Formats: sequence, C-alpha cells, structure tokens
Amino acid sequence: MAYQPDRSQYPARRPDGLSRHPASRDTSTALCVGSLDIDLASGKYLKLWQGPNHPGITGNMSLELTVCGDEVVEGKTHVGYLHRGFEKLMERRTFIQCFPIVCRICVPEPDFNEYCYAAAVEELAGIQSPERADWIRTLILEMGRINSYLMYLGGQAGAFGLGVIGQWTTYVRDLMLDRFEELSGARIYHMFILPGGVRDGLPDGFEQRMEETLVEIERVMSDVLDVMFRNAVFKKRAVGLGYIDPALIEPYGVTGPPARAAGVAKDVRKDQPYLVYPQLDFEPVTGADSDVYTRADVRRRDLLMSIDLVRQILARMPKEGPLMAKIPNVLHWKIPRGETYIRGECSRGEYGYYLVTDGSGYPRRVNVRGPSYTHAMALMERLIVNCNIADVAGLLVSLHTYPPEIER
Amino acid sequence: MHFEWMMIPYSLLTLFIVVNYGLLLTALMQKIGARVGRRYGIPIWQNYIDLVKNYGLRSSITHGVMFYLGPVFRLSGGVGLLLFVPTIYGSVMFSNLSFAGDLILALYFVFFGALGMALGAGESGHPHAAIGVSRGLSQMTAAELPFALAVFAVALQYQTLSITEIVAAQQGAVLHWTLFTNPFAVAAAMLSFLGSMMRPPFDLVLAPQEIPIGPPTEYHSSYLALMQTNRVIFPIAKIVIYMNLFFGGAASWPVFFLKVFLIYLFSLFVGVAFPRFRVEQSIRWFLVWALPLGIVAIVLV
Amino acid sequence: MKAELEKRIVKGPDGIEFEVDPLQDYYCQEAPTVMPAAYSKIVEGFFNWARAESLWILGFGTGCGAIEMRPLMTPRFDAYRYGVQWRPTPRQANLFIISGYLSVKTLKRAIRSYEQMQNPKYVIGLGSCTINGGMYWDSYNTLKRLDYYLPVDLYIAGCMPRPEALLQGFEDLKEIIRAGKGEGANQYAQYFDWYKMNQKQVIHDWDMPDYNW
Amino acid sequence: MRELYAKLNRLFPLGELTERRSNLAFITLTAEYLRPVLLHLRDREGFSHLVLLTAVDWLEEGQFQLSYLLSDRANGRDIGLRLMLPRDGASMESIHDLWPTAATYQRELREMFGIDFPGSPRINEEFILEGWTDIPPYRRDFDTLKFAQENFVARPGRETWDPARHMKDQLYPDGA
Repeated sequence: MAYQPDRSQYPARRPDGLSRHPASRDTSTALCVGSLDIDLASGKYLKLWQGPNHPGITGNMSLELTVCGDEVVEGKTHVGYLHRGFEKLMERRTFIQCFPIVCRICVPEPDFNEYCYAAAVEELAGIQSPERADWIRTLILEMGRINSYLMYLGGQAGAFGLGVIGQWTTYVRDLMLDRFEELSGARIYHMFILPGGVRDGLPDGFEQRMEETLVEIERVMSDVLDVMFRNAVFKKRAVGLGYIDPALIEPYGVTGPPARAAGVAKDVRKDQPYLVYPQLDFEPVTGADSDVYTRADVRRRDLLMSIDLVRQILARMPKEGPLMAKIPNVLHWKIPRGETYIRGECSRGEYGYYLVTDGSGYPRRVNVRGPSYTHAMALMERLIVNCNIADVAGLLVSLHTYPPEIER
Repeated sequence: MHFEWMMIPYSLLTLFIVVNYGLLLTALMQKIGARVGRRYGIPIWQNYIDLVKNYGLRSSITHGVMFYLGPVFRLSGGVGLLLFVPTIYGSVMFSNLSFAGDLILALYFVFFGALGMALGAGESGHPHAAIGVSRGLSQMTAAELPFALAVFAVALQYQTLSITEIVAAQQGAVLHWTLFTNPFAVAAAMLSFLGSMMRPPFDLVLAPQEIPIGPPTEYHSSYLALMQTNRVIFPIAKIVIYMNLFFGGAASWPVFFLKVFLIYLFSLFVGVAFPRFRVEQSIRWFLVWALPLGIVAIVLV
Repeated sequence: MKAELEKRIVKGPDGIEFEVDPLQDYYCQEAPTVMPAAYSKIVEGFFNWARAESLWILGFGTGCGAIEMRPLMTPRFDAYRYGVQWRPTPRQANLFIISGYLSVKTLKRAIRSYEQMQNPKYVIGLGSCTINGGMYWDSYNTLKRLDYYLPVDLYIAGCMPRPEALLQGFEDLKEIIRAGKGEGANQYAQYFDWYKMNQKQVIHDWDMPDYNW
Repeated sequence: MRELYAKLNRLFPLGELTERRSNLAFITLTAEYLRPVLLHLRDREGFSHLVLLTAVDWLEEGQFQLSYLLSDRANGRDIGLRLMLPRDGASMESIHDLWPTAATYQRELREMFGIDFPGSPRINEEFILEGWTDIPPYRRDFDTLKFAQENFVARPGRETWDPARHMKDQLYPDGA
C-alpha cells in the first residue's frame, strides 16, 4: 500500500508570497534531520498520525509515527495545540493578576503552578509566608499529587484496555475533588495559594472528612493492586516495556517517578526540601527495573506515601496563626530587579518557575519548566523507536505527560 | 425434513425475536459491565435509539463498492449463521432452515462476515482500518483453530455433522451434555469463544487506545447501523452454535434466553477483569493453551 | 508545501509508475449541501427524538475542559445514563464538544474533524474562552469567538464548567434537537463561504482543500 | 557558592556573581566561554542536570539574555549562567551534544524569540506555532493585544476596568 495520510490529520504548508518578518523562521527550507532514510514510496513504511484526536494520547498532542509492519521506526512528538502564550500574557499582567491564570497552565495538577509562582514572587519581593500557610500549602500540594496519580493509574490501565481501573480511580478522585471544593470552592482550578500565603484555613470537620476519603482511597488502591498490578496480562504488557537506561537520566533531564523507577532517588522534596517537607517523615520511593510496570508501581507507592504525608500534615499542622503575610498594595506592587528559580516535586517530576523582574509592576519574564517538556519530547522520541504500535499509548502514558505544560 | 414455504415466515420470526433479544441483551451486558465500574450504565433501550439514530442520519459518504458491501457481507454472515442452525430444539417453528445446512456450513458462516468486513474496511483507506484488519484476521486464524478442532471432536464423538442430531444426542439429562461427555473439546471451544467476542483481552481489532477503532473507523450512518444490527445478531447466533454443540441446546425460549445470557456473561466477566493482549501474545496464547486442549479432545474421542 | 503533498510520479512496489496528486486524490473538494428534513413531520420528529437521546461525542479534547470529561463518564456523574457516549472517530460522532479555548493550530484540526462528521451534527462550546476569549482575551494564539468559525448550538459558561453544568447542557441541547432547531450542519453548508472566509482569516497557512467531506 | 565562583574564575574569565539563595547563584559570562564552563560544571563539579534553557528579552538594552540553569543534585545546589547576546541577528552555539534535551529548548527559542542555534537538530521545524509570519511572539516588541484585536473577532459586550479605579469606586466610594 502506498503512503496514505491519516485523514484526521494534515501536515502544514506555507503558501508562497506571504510577507514574513525577517526574524520569523523560514520553514520552507526546513530539513527533516532523521536518523533513517525513509522512502515512503517503497511501500515498506507507513506514516501514521496518532492524535490529537486519538483516545490513546494524553491530551491534545500528536505523535507522527513511521511504522514498518507493527514496529515504529521513527516517532516525532508534535505539540502546540494548546499554546495560549502564558509567558507572554503574564508580561502584561501585574503580579497579582498573574495569580489566577498560572493555574491554567497545567490542568490535572494546577496547584504546583500556584505554589511555584507564589514562592518565586515572595522570594524576589522578600516576603516570608506564615508557617501555617506553609503547612496548608504542603497539604494542598500532596492532595493534588494524589489526584494526579489517581488520574494516571486510570490512564495507564486504560491504555492497555483495562477500563475498569479508570472508573474506580476517577470515583475516588471525585471524592478528593470534594475535599478541594470545600477548601477552595472549586473542583479543578483552586486559585488558593497566592503570593503571601493562602486564601483561607481549613473548614470545620475537614480532618475527619479527609480521613474518610483517605480510607476510601486506600481501599480502592488495594483493589487496584489486585486487578491491575497482579494481573498476568497487565504484567505481560507492561514488564520490560519502555526501558529507560539509568545512564539516560541526566542527559535527557529525566526527573520524578521515571527517574525513581530507574533507581535514581531524585526527589526535590528530599534533595532541596521546601515548605514543611523537612519536618515530615518520608523516604523517596524507588524502583529498579525502569520499565512501564515499575513506573506504575512507583507511582502507586508514591500515592500511598502521599496519603501518609497528608495524615502527618493534618496531625501536626498548627491550628492557629496568620494565613497571609503582609504584602504591599497589590495595585502598586513593584518588585526590584532580580531573577530566581523555584522548583517543586510534582507528580510528574521537577516543576519549576524561572521568574525575572525588572523593578516594574509586571514580571519581565516567566518561564515554566514542566517535566513533560523533556519527557514527552526528547525522551519519548528516543524510547518510541522499535516499539510496537500497540504499546505506543502505554509508553506515552507511562511518562505521565500533560501537553499544556510543554507549550504553555 | 424437506422445505416448506411456511418455514420462511417462521425463520423471520426467529430473526425478529433474536434481534430484539440481542438489543436488550447487549445493553444488559453493558449495564453489568458498568456495575463493575460502579456506574449505573446505559438505559436498557438505548440500543434501539442508537440504531434509529444511525439509520436516520441524513448524509453518508462512500469509499467505493466494497465499502458498501462490507457491512452487507457482515450482516449476511450473522443472519445466515442464525438461519442454518436450529434455534429451539424440537420446535418446528424455530428450527429454521437447519435441515439444509450442517456444521461445516455454520463454520463457514462464522468466517464469512469477517472476511467481507475485511474487504470493506480495506477499501475505506484508513490506516487504522488496515492495521485492524490484519490484526483481526491473524487473531481469528489462531482462535478458530481450537474451535474447529473442538467441532471435529464433537462431530467424531456423535458420528454426525448435523447440528440437530448432535443436540438430540445430548437430551435427557444434564450429564449428557458435551460439557460432561467431552470436557476438553468444550474447554478448547470456550477459550476460542473468548477470542471471537471482541472483549479484552482479545479485543485487539477494535483497541480504542491503539488503533481507534480498527476496521469500522470510517463507517457511519446506515453502514454503521447495519453493523450494529449484525453486532447483536452475530454473537447470539454464535452462542446458539455453542449451546447446541456443547450445552445441550434449548428446548424452549426461556431456556434459550437463560443459556445465551450465561454464555455471554462468561466472556463479559473475563473482559472486565483483563487488559488487552498484543497481537503476537494473543496468537501465542491460543496456540499454547487452547490448541493442545483441542488436540487432546480429538485424541480422546 | 511539503513534498508529500506535491503532485508527483510514484513508482509502486510492483514497478508501475503512476501520478499522484494528493490534494485531488485523497480529498474530496465538493462543498457541503443543505440537507433538508426529507421526511414527513412525524417521522422527522421521531428521528429528532432519537438523535436527541443518542448523543455520541467526538473524543477530541481540544482544551482544558477535557479534564472534566472523565468524571462525566464515570461513577459520580455517569452521562451514559442520558444516552451520551464517546466515539473515537469523527465519522460516528454527532456532537463535537469544543472543550475550551481553540488555538489556531487546533482550529485546523477541529475544522477537519467537524467536516468529517455526518449531518446532522452539533457543536457545544464549553467554557468562557469559547464565548469571548475568557482568560485569554488578549492572547495571540486563541480564538475569541467560536461561532465565527463553526456553527455552535449551545454554550456552557464557566472556567471550567462543572460536570453538572455539562449534564444540564446536554439536557438543553436535547430540547433544541427535539424542537428541530439543531440544524448547525445545514447552517454551515448554507453560509459555507462566510465560515471559510473567517477560518482563512486566522489560519494563515491554509494548506488543505476547502472542504474535506 | 562563592568558593565555586572563585574556583571557576581562576579557570575562566567570568562576569558578576549574583547570589540569590545559599543554593542558587547566577553568573554572567561571555559566549565563547559557555561551552568550557558548561563542560567543567557538568563533568567536574557534578552539575549534571540541565534544568532549563530560556531567554529574556531586554529590549531597552538591545540584548537577549540566555539563561542556562544547571543543578547539582548531590549537593542540592543550582547555578544559572547568564549570557548576553546582541538582539539583532542573535545566534548562539548549540549545546544539544552535551544534553540531547537541549535541542527542544533551542527549537523553542528559535521559534519564540528568533534566536538561531546553528546545527541543532530540527531547529527550523515548527514547534509550537503553525504558519506564524509575524515577529516571534515572545519578543518584547510584539504586542499580543494588538495582534489579537487585529486577527480575531471579539464578541461585543466585554468590558475592561482599570483595577485601581474600579476598586476605588466599589470599595471606597467616599474617596478614602
């Protein structure tokens, strides 16, 4: 069969004679630097687009695969479908106006954006957030991590056709979203951690309802352990798939669970503790085999550890105290020239904000470092070679990528 | 037994009952599957509405003649299979045209629809359809092998190829069923049955996360409605064969409904609890587990 | 233009040379036509009822609203109860939920997906950003007004809308369809030139046929 | 970090040091010393993780600042390398051979700032934008609001208030 493009997808071309800014790049001469010389007309290869309209793709991105038989010989990640230009938009918003839009950068786990942005602003403005606010921030980040992992487990099982896990985990994720809702009033975008502190304290009876939710999550997790992790077919699919050599960890900037599954105990919570993590009792979860199964297992155990951390936080956090530091009038808030980088360990790896100020009331430059940026692009394009078509979705999900943080 | 004109309205009546039962049964199965996932599930009459909607869509496009004929072949495979096996044992009304066809014809019809579909989906030109077809045909070859062996074992055991006579030989007591007289053949056939029901771990033809959704990707409107109709007839027709060969047939409609439901439920239970195999894993599984059972069944007979 | 789209002579594996013009051969350029309700009022009413009760959503999460789709189809909200299902291919879907802002790059894919759906088809704009740009009112890469590019039947406001709002939206859409007012596909065919003009205004590198079925 | 700076300064001529935290510092340097410094930091000092590579547009000074952020996990410290480039015809040596993942960052910078990295893989392929013909959007002289108003149709009825005046009218009508 000759080359047939997937009809839901269509590559781009630029009509000639369009006026172009000299600095904008001229793609008409773009050369595809591929490792292989692939002659599509030979009938041996097939070009296959997966996504953006594809249930096996994590969100709105696409993979351009060249397959030979059932085997992928080359894969390219295409992103940009969700680009909103956050980094540009924030340059024309005041520091407090940036606060409601940062959480929109990463949808399934928005709280890390709020924390990193708030902490970066506080550091450059020389503000210290109160201790009780730090405890609540840690609580929210750990709750968000549990949410994100629950979403992931459903996706990982679903990528191999085990849909029922997704039903169960989404059910408990909804319970967790209820806790978020009573805390912040919103399910997805909480907008709770603002520069200077947090918006509010815990509502009455929150600890007890939280405990009930955690017990329910643990119960479902033990079911997930039986049905997913001890399932012979799941093991058959996941064990040995998508092996990341530990030597690739540093060159490819791999962080978070993929790195920990390779036996490298990379965890920002331990390496450069922030918020109240130094006072909490935990050890980074690591694995050894560095395949899809180990990554899923590391995340499952990390989830259980987060449940334990939430319990520790609720038991030890101060019940009284201020929630907001004194911040200047937000309408005339100017921050002196400086630059900083704030990082945190989100469920996918190292999440960071690079903030540059120039003494005006607006950020000079904000750069978001999402873990998917390195995982889904360079690493994915390397891992996907020689992978079976059937395993592409499982492999992509196992890197836990969220495209909005790649393109912002 | 010879042909009478009255048999044609009788078979159409069977077809009508089976279509309605199939629509309700598939919805019920979806509901049971949904209960595993803690959901309430679709309304029991949802399949009727979907069918009407798909027939009622205003536009449809075609990719060529075979694209038209694919669903037609598929449906005729399902209907033909149903019509040439006796639905209710001992009933003149619902024995259909089974006097004219034997086991070999039934086996042929099992394959026929899938082949027609492969041709039609191939013409749709979608790469996912092409991959789905190649997956489907290779898996079907592996999965039908143990079934064919089991069928031969049964045919040898009863020394006949007529389905009616096989059913007749199993009447009398539950212990007369092939299930108890030749358990290896039944086991081989039931494993093969899993492979043909399009449920995990053997749903690699549809595989929504891998090649959404395989051969039917390009099908829509009335083509899809035809395929939906087939999707409710064909599994039941196949289950009728299994029921007749291995589980003593059915002497009345209530028994028929119950047995079909239980056999269908078997594939559902396996389906909700397992992820999907890869192609080569699936084929290897059939060759390693189901095929030896079929050979043992033949040897023992 | 990419090399793979240019008219060229291809030598097949069997050694026969033939000419391929991808834009002509792979895509049908025929413009859509208005397809009136062809049946008597009662039949059409019956079909409209069936269309309303069987909404098949295209599984294309174009924006952040896609995150609430999974809760929508799982135990808490379970939209299956109302005849709502996912379809992974546009051919079989009737309802396109534009789940949030559309970037210019996604708009291209959304148009293609929409045009592959079969008449009658419906579009729901989810979230404030489809209505007037919402949070991204000054962004250079997102559309501010969805109904200039695709015929929208219903908007669901919010950032982001809760699953309850979505369920209510489905009920409202059913009302619209049952009343015979869900004629977005015909509207698209009728004002095809206007929609194309708007689409080409934002997509600077238009490199597909005007209509692909 | 001061010892590290002193040690580095003996080997390479470096610019100023800005200490942000005890474990985060930024060092200015010139383009020709970037590669040796990166290599030294990566291989000798344990800064093996490239955290990010991004640019800042200092339009008023006519310069781009490239920021290379490296992290040393064992000692929990980070170092940022600042590098000033002239804004016109900005071009920089590619470091994709040191960190393969840098190719992605360089592709983004090429697209969003118009900074060229000759030799970087797929540098001229479209990354995020598609069919973009205007100024690279992250440059300061690109006005996103103006672009949006020119290109997209806005729905009438959207009002924008100046926050300061709105707050004054709503919260302090007495003029406090």
